[in-house]
Amino acid sequence: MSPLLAVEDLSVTFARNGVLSRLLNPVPLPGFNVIDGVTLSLMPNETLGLVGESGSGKTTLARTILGLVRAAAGRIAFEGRDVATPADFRAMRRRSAMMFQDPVASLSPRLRIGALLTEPQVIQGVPMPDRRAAAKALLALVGLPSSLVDRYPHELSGGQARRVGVARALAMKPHLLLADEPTAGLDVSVQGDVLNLIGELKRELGFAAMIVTHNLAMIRHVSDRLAIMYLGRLVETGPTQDVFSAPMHPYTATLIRSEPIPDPRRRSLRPAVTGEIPSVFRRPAGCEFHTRCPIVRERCKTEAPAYRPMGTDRMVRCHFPLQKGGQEREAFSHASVNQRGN
Amino acid sequence: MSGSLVASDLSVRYQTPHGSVYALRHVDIEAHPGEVIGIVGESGCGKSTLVTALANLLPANAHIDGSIRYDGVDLAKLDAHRQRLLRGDEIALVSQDPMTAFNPVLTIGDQLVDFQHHRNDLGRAQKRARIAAMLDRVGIADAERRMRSYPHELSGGMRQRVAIAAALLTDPGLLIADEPTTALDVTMEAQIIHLLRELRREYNGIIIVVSHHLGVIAELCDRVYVMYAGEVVEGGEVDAIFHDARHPYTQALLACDPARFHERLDRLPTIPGSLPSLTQPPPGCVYAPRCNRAFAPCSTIAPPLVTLSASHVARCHAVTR
Amino acid sequence: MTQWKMDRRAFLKAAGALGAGLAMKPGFAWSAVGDTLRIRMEGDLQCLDPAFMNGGIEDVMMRGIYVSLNHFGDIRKGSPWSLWGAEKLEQKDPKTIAFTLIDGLKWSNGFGAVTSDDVKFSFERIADKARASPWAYQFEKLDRVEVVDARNGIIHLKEPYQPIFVTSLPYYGGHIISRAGTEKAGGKFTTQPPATCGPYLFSDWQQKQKVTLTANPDWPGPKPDFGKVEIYVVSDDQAAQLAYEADAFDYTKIAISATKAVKANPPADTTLIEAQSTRYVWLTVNMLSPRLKDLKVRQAVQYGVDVGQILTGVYDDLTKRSTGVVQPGTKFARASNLIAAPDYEKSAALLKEAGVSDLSLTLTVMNDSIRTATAQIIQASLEQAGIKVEIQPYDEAAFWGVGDKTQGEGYKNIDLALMDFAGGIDPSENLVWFRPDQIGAYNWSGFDSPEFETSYQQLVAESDEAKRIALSNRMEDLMEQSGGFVFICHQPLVAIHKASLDPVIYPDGHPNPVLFKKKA
Amino acid sequence: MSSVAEASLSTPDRQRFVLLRALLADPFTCVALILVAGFLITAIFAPWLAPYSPVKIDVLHKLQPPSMEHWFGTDHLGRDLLSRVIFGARTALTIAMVSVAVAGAIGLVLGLIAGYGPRWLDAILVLTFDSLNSLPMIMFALAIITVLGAGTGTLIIVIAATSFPSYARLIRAQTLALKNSDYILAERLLDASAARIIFIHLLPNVVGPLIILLSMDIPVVIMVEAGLSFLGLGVRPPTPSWGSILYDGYTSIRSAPFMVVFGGLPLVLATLGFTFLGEGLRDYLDPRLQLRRPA
Amino acid sequence: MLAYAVKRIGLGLLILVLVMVAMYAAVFLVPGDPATVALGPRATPELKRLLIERMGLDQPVWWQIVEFFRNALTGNLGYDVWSNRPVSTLVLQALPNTLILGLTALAVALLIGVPLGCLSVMRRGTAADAVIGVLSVGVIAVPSFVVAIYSLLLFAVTLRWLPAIGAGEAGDFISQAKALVMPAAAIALGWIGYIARMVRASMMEVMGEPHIRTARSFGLPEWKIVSKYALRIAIIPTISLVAVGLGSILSSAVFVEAVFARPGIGKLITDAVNTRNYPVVMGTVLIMTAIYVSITIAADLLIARLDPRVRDVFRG
Repeated sequence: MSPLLAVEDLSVTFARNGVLSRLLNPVPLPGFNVIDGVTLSLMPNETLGLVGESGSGKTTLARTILGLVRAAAGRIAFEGRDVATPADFRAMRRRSAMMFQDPVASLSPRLRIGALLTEPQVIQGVPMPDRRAAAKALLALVGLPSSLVDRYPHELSGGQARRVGVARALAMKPHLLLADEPTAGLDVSVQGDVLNLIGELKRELGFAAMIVTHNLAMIRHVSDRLAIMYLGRLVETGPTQDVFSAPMHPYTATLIRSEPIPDPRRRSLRPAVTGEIPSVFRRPAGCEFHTRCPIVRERCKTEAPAYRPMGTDRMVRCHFPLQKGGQEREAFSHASVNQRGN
Repeated sequence: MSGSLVASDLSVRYQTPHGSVYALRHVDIEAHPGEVIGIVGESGCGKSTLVTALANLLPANAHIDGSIRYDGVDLAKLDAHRQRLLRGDEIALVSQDPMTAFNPVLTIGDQLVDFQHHRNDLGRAQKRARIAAMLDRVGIADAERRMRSYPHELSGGMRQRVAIAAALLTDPGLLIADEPTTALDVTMEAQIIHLLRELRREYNGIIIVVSHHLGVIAELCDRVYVMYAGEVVEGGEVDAIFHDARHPYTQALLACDPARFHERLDRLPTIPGSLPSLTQPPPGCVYAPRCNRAFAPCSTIAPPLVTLSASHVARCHAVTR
Repeated sequence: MTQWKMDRRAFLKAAGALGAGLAMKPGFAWSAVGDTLRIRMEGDLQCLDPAFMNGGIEDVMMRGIYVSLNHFGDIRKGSPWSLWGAEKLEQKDPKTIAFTLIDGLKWSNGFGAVTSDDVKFSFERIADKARASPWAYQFEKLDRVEVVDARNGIIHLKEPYQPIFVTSLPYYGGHIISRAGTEKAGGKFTTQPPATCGPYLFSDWQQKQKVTLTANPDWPGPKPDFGKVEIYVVSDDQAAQLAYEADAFDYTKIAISATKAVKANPPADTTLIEAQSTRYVWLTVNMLSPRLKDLKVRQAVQYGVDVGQILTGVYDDLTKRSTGVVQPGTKFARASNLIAAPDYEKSAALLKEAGVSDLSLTLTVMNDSIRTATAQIIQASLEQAGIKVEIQPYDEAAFWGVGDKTQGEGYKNIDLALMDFAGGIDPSENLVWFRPDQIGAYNWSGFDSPEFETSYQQLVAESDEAKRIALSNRMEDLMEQSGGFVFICHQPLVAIHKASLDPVIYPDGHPNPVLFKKKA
Repeated sequence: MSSVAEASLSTPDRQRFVLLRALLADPFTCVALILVAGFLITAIFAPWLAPYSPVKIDVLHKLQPPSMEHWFGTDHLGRDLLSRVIFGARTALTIAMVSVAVAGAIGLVLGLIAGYGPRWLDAILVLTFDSLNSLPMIMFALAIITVLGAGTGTLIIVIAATSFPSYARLIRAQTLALKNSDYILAERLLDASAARIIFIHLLPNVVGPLIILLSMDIPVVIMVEAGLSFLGLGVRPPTPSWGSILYDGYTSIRSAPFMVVFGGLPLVLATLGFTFLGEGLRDYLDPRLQLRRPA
Repeated sequence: MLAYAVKRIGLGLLILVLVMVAMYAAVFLVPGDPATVALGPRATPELKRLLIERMGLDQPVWWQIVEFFRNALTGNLGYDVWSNRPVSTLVLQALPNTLILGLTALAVALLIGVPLGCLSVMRRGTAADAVIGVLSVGVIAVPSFVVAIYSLLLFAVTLRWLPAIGAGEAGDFISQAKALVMPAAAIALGWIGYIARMVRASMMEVMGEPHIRTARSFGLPEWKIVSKYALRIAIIPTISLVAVGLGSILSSAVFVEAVFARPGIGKLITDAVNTRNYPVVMGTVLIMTAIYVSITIAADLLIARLDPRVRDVFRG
C-alpha cells in the first residue's frame, strides 16, 4: 500500500530579519532551522502520534505539511503526487483538515456556530439547499444539540468547542486529519470524549490522522505509530506499542520515564533527565540530545547521528540506540519507591 | 497543634453582576507541619479559590464564611494590614505560571531582595547572599549571574526553581504550590517534582500542592483532598485515595486517567455529564447528576462528611465505614 | 503750496508754547514713567533698510535711529508736519524743493557727517526702478537730488507733486541712510544698519520679544524725553492689553472691541486715545462678476447694507461713516454719500426692476474677528434686502491672492469683498488704487472709469486746494455711482498710555517715540 | 457584503440591554451617558430649544451680561449666546461624528490593507501614516483649508485627513495580530479568499476596538474643531460653533468675560461626557485596549 | 540594539524627506505668495516677480525640493524672505524658548500626573479616584488659552506676581524662570490629565497581571508594588505618549505663545505660514520634523532600555 502522505527531508528555516533590516544590513544573518530533515510517512487510515516537548517544532511541522508555512527544502507527497505549488497545496487542503490546539480561538469569534460549521462547504462551493439543516446535521454527527447553531464560539464549553472543531474539520470528509494537541487544556474526564469521537468518526469515515501532542499517556491509547521530535528533528519512529515498551532513543526513554505515575506506590527516585532543552537558535553540535543524555559518549558530542532504520518498522537517530535488555537501559529503568507502603 | 492549618466550614462566594458564585462550600481541611497536602480536582472544582483564600489574596468581591486557623489565628478575621504582614513571612505561594509570575522588567535578584522585606535585620548584601545560597540549593548553577538576569532570560523550569527559592527564602510555615508543574514540559516537570521532594526533607512547615494532575499528586503528597464543584468530596492518606478511593467521583476520576493503563484502550473512559452551576448549586450532592451510584436522597439531601478511618473522609450517601 | 509752511509755523508756535510751559516747571517728579519708555508693537523687525522695510515696528524704530527732513505731529492735531533733520525746507517752485540739513548730524560707526549727498543717495536709491523697492512709488515723481554743498541740496521733481511733504519725506522713504556705510555693507542690509544718525541708537534686539533703543550721545538736536525706548513685540491685542494692565508697557494700541470696556473702566493712571486712523474700510461690489453686471443689482447691494449697524456693532460708534476713501474731517472729504441710508424696499425694487430673484452672493473676507463681524452684519442686512450672502473667509495671504489677476481668472468671480487699505493724508494716496490699471490688482470692483483716471492725473498735479477738493469729491461720486463701492468707515485708532506721558502718533497709526513727552 | 454587516452589527437584544445596564451601573458612565444624551438631544432639537435665532444680529444689545431675557447674555453682535451655544452643539456633534466616521472608515480600509496585504505595501502605508503624523498639523490644515475654502466640509476633511493615520495604525496592528491567529489560519486552510477573510473574519473583529477608539476621539475632534474655529479657520460665519464663541469671547474678554465661560463650558462638558462614555464602553467591551495619545 | 537604532534613523530620514515633499506639494497648492502678503496694496507685478524669483518659486516643484535638500545637507536652510537672515538662525533662536517651555510643561505634567495616576490606582473605586478621574478629564477639556488668559488676569494683572509677557531677560535665570511659570502651567495642565489617565489605565492593566499577584503574595506593601513593580511597566505607554506629545506641544504652543507674547517656534511657523514666508516655513518644518522624529526614536530606545524584553528582541 502506498502512503497517503510522505514527507522527505523537510526543512523549515526562519529568517532572522525583516525586509528593511535586510536592506540596511548588507550581509544577511543566517536563518535557523526550526524543522530539519524530517522524513515520515502516513498510511491511509493510520493514526500517527507526533510527540515532542514545547519548541520541538511539532506544530510547525504540521503547518508546513498543509502549506501554511513555507518549507525551505524537502518534498511533500500527498496521495502519491508531489505537493509543491500553491495550487498543489490548495488541492491537498481540500482533502485534508486541521484541528487546532485552542478550539475556541480557531473559530471566527463573530460568526455563529451554524455559519462556522457550513463555511467549508460554502467556500468550496458545495451546493447546500439549507445551510441551517446542514449545520444541524453536522452537530448531530459530533453529538451536539442542534440548538447550538445560533451560539457564538465563546459561549461554548471547552469540550463542545472541541467537538465543533471536529465537525468543522470533518465536514468535507477529508482523507487526512491533522490534530494539534486535541486535548490540551482539557480535564482528564473530558479528553477521552474528544478522542473517542475522533476514533469513532475515523472508523466511520475512514481517514488518516496525525495527532500532535506532548501527552504521552493519552497518545499511547490512540495512535498506531509514534514519531518523537526533539529540536526540530525526528529522533525516533515506530509502532506505538513497541516504542513504549522498548524505546530506542535515549530521549524517548527519558520522556516515557519522566511522566509522573498516578500511583503513590511507584514513585520515581530521581528525574530521568537533568538540564534544560537547548534552543533551536543554538543547536548543540553533534547529537542535539548529547547535552542531556545520561549515556552520552565522546562521539555524540561531535558527530551528528544519522536517522537510520532499525528493524522493519523503526527509525532512530542515535549512535548508540538502546537495545532490549541492554545495559544502558538501566539508566532509564523506572526505579520507584513506596515511601509509606514499605 | 502549633503551626497547623485548620480550615473549617470554609465557604467563599463572589458577588458578580450576574449573581453570587458559590466557589467554595463548607470546606474542612487540615494540615500539620511536615506534611505535604495535595489538593486535586478538575477545572472549576474550587481549588484556585481555596489557594487564594489560604494566601489571603481573595479579590474585593469575595465574601468569606467559616474560619481558616493558622497557628491558632483566624486568617479570615485579620485586617488587611495584618494579613499582608503574614504573606511572604509565614505564608508563601509558588504560583501556577512561571512565565508570568515574575516582573518582566526587574532582575531576579532585585525581586528576590524585595521579597525578603520582612527581614529587616538583613542588609541588602546579606539578602543577596541568601538568594545566591538558595538558588544554588534549588539547583540553579551560576546563581550570581542568574540574579542579574531578567525573568525572560530564564527557561520555564528555571523560573519555577526561582519561584520555589523565593518562597523558601521567606522561611514560611505554610508553602502553597499552586499547579507548580502544569506549565512545564514533562522532563522539566519531573525535575521540579524531584526538587520539591528533596526540599521537604529539610523543611518543617506545611506544603500544600494543588494540581489537576493525579500523577503529580501521587508523586508528592502525604495526604490528599479531592475537590469537586467547590466541595471537598474525599480526603485521606495518598495511598488510600489512590488505592482505596470511596467517593464515586474520586473513583471515576482515577478511572479516566489514561496514564493508569499500559495496554491500549479502544475507548478512553470519561465522566459523562457536566459540572453543576456554581451560581445555583444543587441542593443535594453536587456529584449526583453524574454519579452512576446515585439514589433517591442524593439529589435532595446534601451528604454528610463520612469518616471512614482516622484520616479518610468522604462526602457521600453511598459510602459506609 | 503755502499751506504747508503755514502749518509748519503754526506747529512751531504751539511747540514753543509747550516748551515754555515745560520750562516753567523744572525738575518735577515723574509719576509713573521713568527714564525708559516702553511701547508695544505687533510684529517683529525684519528689515531696517528704508527701501525694503515692511512697516510696523521698523517704521517706529527708524523714526528713532534715522533722520528724515521733516516729521509729523500728532494725528489728533491733524498731523501737521514740521522740520526735523532739515533746518530749512523750502518749496522754490512746484518742481523744486531746497533743503538744508541741521548742523552736527553724524553717522555712527565712524562714517562721518550726514551730508546732502546721503540724502541724494537715499532718495534716488528708492526711486531707482532697477532696485525694485516696494516704496518706489513715493519717489515716482523724483527726478534727482542736487547736491549743493555738504548740508544743502535741492530736490528736483519730474512734474509737480504736492503730496511729497506728507507722503514721502516724513515716512520711511524719507529716512536718510549713509552712502558710505551702505556701500561698505555691499549696497544692502537688513537687520544691522551700517550707520545710523537719529536721536537713538539701536542697542539691543531680542528676537520676537523686544528692541531696545538708547539715547545717541552724538545727537545734535533737541534731546528726547526718554533715555531709553523699549519696544515690545506682542502680536495679540488682548494679550497686550493685559500686559499693559500688568504694567509691562507705557503705551499700546488696543483692540477696538475692548474700547468700550476700557472707557467704562480704565486701568489706573491711564489715558485712552481715540482717533481716526487712515485705514479706510469699504465693501467692494465687483461689476465683473456675472451676478453683478447690472448696475441696478449693484445699487440694490448699496441700498441693502446698513453701515450704521456696522459702526455700532463692530466699532462701538467710535467712528463715523466715511463718505469715500478720503479721510473724513479733512477738507478733501466729501460732504455725504449719495446713498446715505439703507433702504431695503428700494433695494428690493431695484432687484425686481433688474429681473433678478433669489440673488445669492459670496462675500470674500479676511478671517480675523473685526472683519468677520463686519461681514456678518453685512450678511444680515443684505438678507433683509432679499440678497442671500455666503461668507467665505480666507487667511490674509490667500485673501490677497483671490483678486490677483496674475493668479488666474478668479478676480472676475468675486461678488463682494470686504476690503480695507491703509491710506495717507493726501487724497491721491487713497484714490490711486481705483484707477483702471489697478483692476485685477487692488481695484477689485472692476471700476473702470476714464474720467476717474483723468481726474487723478489732474489731482496730483494741481496745487490749488479748491480744485483739488472738487476733483477728489467728483472721483468719489464716480466710485459710488458705479455701484462698485459701499464706503464704510475709517477705522478708529484706539490706544492706551500712562497718563503721565504725552504720546505722538503718526497718521499711519504708529507712534513716534522720539516725540513722546513726560508730563506732570 | 450584507453578511459583514450582519456579523458585525447584529447583537441579540439581551446583549444590548446587558451593555446598557452595565454602562448605567458605573456612576461616571451614567453621568456621561446623560451628558451625551443631553447634547445629542440639544443638537437634534436645537431649533425648538433655542429661544432666539442664533444668527439674529442686534448690535444695540451686544455683549450684554446674562439676564432673564438672555440667559447666557449676548455676543459681540448682540446675538443670543444661549441659542448660539445650543446650535453650536449641532455643529460640534455633526462635525465630530461625521469626521470621526470618515476617518474611521479610511483608517479601517487602509489599516486592513496594510495589515493583511503584502509587506511592501504595508511598508509604504506605514511610512505614509508616520509621515502624515509628523507633518505639522497647522500647515497641513492650512493647506487644505486655503485650497478648499473654510467651511464645515473642509473642516471634516481636515480632521479626517489628520486623524485617520492613527486609526489605520490601530487597525493594522490589530490585523497583524489576528492575521496569524488560529481562526484566520483555519480559514486559510479552508481556502477562504482574501476578501472573505478580510471582510467576514477580520473586519468584525478589528472594528470593535476601532469603535471604542472613535467614541473616545469624538471629544478630541470637538476640541480640534473649536481650535480651528478659534483660529478663524473653522466653520463659516455666522454658523454657530463653540470654537468661534470662544474666539469671539477671547476678543472681548475684558468687556464680556462670560462669553469665554459659556463658550468653554459646553466644550468641557461634552468632552467630559464623551470621554467617560468612551472609557466606560472600553472598560466593558475591551479592558485591554490601550489609551492613545491625545491629538 | 544598534541595528535597530540604525533602522529607526533610516526610517526617520525617509519620513523627513516625505514630509518635505508633502510640504512642497502643500505650498504648490496653497494660494497666495509672500509678495502679495507683505507688500499688500503696494506691490507691483515686477516686484512680485522679483520676489518669487528670489525664492525660487518659479522653478518646478521637484527642482525646489532637490535644491532644498542639497542646501540642507550643507547646513543651509535658506534665507528669510524679508530680513534675509539665515533660516537656521531664526529657528535656532526661537527653538530654545519653545523647547524649554515644552520640556518644563511635560516635566511638570509628569511629576504631577504620574503620582496622581498611581494614587488613583491605589485608591481605586474610592472618592479620591473619582475626583482625580473627573479632574483629569476636566483639565484636558479646558482649552489651554483659557487657562492662559485667566492665569494672566489673576497672577499678572491682579496679583502682579508674575510677568505678563516675554521670555525674561536674556541671561537672567530668575526672570526667565518667572516668565516660564504661567505658560508652562497653561500647557502642563491638560497634560497632567492625560498622563494621570494614561498611567491609571495602563497601571490598572498591569495590576491585573500575575506578577503583581506574586508581589502581593510576598506581602509587599501596596505603595511599593505600585511604584516599583507596576509603574516600571505602566510608564512605558506613557513614554510614547509623552514623546508624541512633545512633538505636538511644539506646534500647539502657538496659542500660549501668542497670549504670553513668548517668542517661539509655534509663533515663528504660524507667522511664516501667514505671510507665506516659504523658506522659513520649510526650514522650520524640517527642523521640527527632525526633532519630532528624533524624539520618537529616543523614546523607542528608552522604552527598549526600560523593558528588557523589548531590548532582547532588538539584540537578537
